[in-house]
Amino acid sequence: MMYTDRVIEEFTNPQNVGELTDADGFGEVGSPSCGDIMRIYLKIEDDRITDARFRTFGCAAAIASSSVATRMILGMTLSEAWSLSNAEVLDALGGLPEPKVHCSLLAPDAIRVAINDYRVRRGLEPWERKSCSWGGDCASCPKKS
Amino acid sequence: MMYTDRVIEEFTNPQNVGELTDADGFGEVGSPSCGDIMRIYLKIEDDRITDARFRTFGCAAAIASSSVATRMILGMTLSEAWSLSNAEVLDALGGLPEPKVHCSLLAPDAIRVAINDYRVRRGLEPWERKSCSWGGDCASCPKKS
Amino acid sequence: MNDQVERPVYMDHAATTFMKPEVVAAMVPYLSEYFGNPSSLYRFSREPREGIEAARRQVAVAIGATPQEIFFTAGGTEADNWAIKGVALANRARGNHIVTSAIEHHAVLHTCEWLEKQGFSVTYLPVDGFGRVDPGDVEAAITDATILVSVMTANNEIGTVQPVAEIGRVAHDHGVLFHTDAVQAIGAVPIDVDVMNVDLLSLSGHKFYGPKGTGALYIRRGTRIETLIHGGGQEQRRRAGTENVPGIVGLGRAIELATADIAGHNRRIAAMRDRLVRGVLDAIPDARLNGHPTERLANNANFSFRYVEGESILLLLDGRGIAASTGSACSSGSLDPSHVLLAIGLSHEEAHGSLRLTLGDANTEDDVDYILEVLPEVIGRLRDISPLTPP
Amino acid sequence: MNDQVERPVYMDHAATTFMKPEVVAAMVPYLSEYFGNPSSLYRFSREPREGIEAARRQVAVAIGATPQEIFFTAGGTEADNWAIKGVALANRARGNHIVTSAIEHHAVLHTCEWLEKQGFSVTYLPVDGFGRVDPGDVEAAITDATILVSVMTANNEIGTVQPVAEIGRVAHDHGVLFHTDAVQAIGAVPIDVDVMNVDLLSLSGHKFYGPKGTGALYIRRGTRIETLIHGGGQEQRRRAGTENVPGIVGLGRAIELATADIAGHNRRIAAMRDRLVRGVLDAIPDARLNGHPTERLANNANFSFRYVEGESILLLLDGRGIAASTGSACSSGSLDPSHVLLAIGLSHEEAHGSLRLTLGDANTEDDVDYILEVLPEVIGRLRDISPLTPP
Ligand SMILES: Cc1ncc(COP(=O)(O)O)c(C=O)c1O
Ligand SMILES: Cc1ncc(COP(=O)(O)O)c(C=O)c1O
Ligand code: FES
Ligand code: FES
Repeated sequence: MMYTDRVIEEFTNPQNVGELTDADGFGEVGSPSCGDIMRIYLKIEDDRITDARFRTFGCAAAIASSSVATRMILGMTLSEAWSLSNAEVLDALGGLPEPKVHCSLLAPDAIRVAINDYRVRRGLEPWERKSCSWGGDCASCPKKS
Repeated sequence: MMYTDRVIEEFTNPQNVGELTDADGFGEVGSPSCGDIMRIYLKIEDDRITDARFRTFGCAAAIASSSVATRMILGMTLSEAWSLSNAEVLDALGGLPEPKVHCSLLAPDAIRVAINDYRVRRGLEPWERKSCSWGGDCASCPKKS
Repeated sequence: MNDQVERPVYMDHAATTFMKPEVVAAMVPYLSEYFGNPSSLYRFSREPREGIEAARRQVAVAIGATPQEIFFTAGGTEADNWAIKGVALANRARGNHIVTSAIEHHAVLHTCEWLEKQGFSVTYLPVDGFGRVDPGDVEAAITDATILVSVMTANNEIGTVQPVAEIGRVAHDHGVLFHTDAVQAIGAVPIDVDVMNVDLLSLSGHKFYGPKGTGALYIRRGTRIETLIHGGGQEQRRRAGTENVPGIVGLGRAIELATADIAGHNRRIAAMRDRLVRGVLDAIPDARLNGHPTERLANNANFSFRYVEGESILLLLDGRGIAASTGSACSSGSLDPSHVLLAIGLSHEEAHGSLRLTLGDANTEDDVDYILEVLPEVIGRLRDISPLTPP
Repeated sequence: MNDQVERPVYMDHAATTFMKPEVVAAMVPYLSEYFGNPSSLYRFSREPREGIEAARRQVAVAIGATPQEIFFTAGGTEADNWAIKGVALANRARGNHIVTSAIEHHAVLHTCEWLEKQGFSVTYLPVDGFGRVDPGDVEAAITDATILVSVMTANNEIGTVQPVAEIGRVAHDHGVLFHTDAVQAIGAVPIDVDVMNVDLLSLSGHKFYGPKGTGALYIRRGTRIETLIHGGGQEQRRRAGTENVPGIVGLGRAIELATADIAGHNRRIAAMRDRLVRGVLDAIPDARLNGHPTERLANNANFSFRYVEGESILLLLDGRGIAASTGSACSSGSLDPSHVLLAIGLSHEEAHGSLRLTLGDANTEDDVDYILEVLPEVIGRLRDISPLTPP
């Protein structure tokens, strides 16, 4: 099991670490499979993400994907950010070793939780989450295996 | 499994190979366990062995013990030669590897057959053989294992 | 973190060791001129055969056995598999129960699990908070059906040394065979199979500055055990396969060197380890030392740092040239952290944040200084990223 | 025999080979600087891991497989044990019958015998006078309960090459897995696991100028097989134990070299071998060549000399510097001569008087000359001692 140089680089110099005290959306997800936790803070203006910060407890893959995902959603509309996929995060990292793929699910998941938090705060219906927060319902969920 | 230098020396330069056309006693034994065969020819004067020759089909241990045994019995009385033991042959060779010990039984065995051949030719009772010719009756017989 | 010039510091000797130059030197002739098959009759076989038999004597001397009781294997794992499966299958008629501990190496645990599928029943004894097996628990676990007790001499993760002699006595009192995985103990704990009441003992060359892919199983004369690897007549017809001659020769030389002065070696290593432990616990808050305070391998330091995860620690240390290990699940891609750390009562989070530093013969006080400089920074950085760190 | 100065001639390459200098050179860095445990995360692990993966690709290329289908073992014996026990135990629910041949290596035969004790049933197919298995016999032996066919690619004693592709096709026609022991075939017979319809293939490093104690098992993707050595997660979690990194690297380089020009190698070796065979049969009466006249390994010459016994031949040859092998029981201390020679119909006496000469890369025409000079003398001397020699 070995990380690409891009993962190591992203992990060693993660971007957007921290909190936003005046966040418009906040999300926290945890991986029941390994105990990792990610918190994300979003600043949203005119339906666009203008700032994002995270804190992650987890392995290099979890930290690197948190960092890369928060960078990717900057400037995106909420619906664009909502549909950020695991595959795109993986791509941006140049791939992850097979047993680490599930770690990269943490970030898109947390982003969706934060977007719905924003929507609920605004009195909007939360969007329906297709992928689960490790509830064990997805085909690829590591909780099952 | 390795031979001592004495075995190799004795095997490489065996003494008393051949036949005696005017033998007074002749013995042939075969090892049913591995197909080895030894023939021995004795010249006997005044109850003493004055000459001995052998031919052996078999491994280095069989040939070396044939050679050393024929040398040992030269000058012995028949009853001395009769009681030549496997242990004495082994001693003279400086020992044999465990799986080769049975090979050294061939020579004392053949000597006893030849002595009895001599006795019978003289009209004497054959002496009773204590050790078998690989009949499978002895405690240490390899045929059993 | 400032971009200091890296200093390579290897502190993962429990994972594997480099080979000592004397060991490599002993092996070299067997890589070229002494290439013969040791089982043949001709002179090309003589040196290989003699090399193997000399190594067998070296191993025997090191553990207080006779050479005829030493059987070479391809490593500690094969030795563990052979000991446990071999005894289980050979003694099936007498019983189907095995007693082991919850903190054994996977080579023992997964072998036991396999035997469970074959109809054996296994008791995995708990350990106390320091990782010790209680001989009284062993005694309580033994039933009429028990055929084997297997408890390691020293643990590979937390370094805890077990009361092996007492456990062996308990086993023998009940007429049960006793196996110990001494893979981590060779060179660190004086071994005498008689004093320790051991019937079978596993060891592995690459844990004491010998070659990888070499090991041995000690089998007390008269022990009923089946063959694991069937084929040719090597190793007294009990372990088939053309012998790894250079490897065996290297293992022999390595065990001789490793056991020449265990006390002196331990003194030197433990002094460095103790300074490391004190330094780390002084510099880093919310940190603990895992394992036994005194009954532990001289070279082992195992910490838990709260709020951070072990694989991240390893990678940041690696970025600074330091090689270490962790019991975090994240490092193995499995879902659970180290079974050893959980067995001594750590929470998942504490187990995730564990770091093992195991010293070796080439480490120096400068290495300790360097780690004491780098580690607090690394933990600090990860705690900055972590959502769990208290403000 | 006159006391000529001895000339060392090694002609027992089927027993083991020397290591090529390129192989040793490839291994050397892994004996010292690249010592890290390949399973760890830090940079000390990078070269070891990459060394192993490069070797895996080299093996895969050599036999027409993918790297993910190659699993390193501690030798040909372990590979045979794993293939046969692993398939048997994993497919027990589907059947308990195995088909193999009477001339397999003991690593296969003794493994099958062990499985018989565990309730499996094994058919040992006979061979013809040249040592060939008839694919029709394989077909006839397959029943509804058959789960595995195991027939070697080429025999180690008489060199006979089997119709492996047809046997594999027969097995597959009946939905049965096919294993082949290719230990003697690597570098001598072009191998393609797809063309040969092979699901599992064993090989061993020290038979093709690589290191002893190394081997590999090819397992076709999707093959149901149990693990033999349980423990850590190495080799895709299917073969536990810290990897023998230098050995694996050496095996990779060796198989690359050995398969670079099989045809050219065979041409050169067979020319010497053929001159040796002709010379021996011309010079020595009552001698025969065992094995197949054409379908045989290029380096193999196996003779029977009547009236004499093989171990004595070996020792006299050894006295003159020549290393060879025999199928005589006397050489192994067992009671029966080679099961292979008996299976091709030799009498006990003929089998006892057998001599195997197997050529290798360092042999020269001078070596052949020297053997042609010495061997007739040796046989003559022993025939002088033998009571069976006709006057
Ligand atoms: C045909 C065959 N199979 C298996 C083996 C066993 O290989 P290893 O000695 O590497 O265990 C050998 C050689 O000893 C062999 O010739
Ligand atoms: C306690 C213990 N047992 C067994 C093993 C397995 O040894 P090897 O890697 O030589 O197969 C190890 C190390 O990996 C170990 O630390
Ligand atoms: S997120 Fe759990 S292993 Fe990385
Ligand atoms: S007499 Fe048969 S093995 Fe020697």
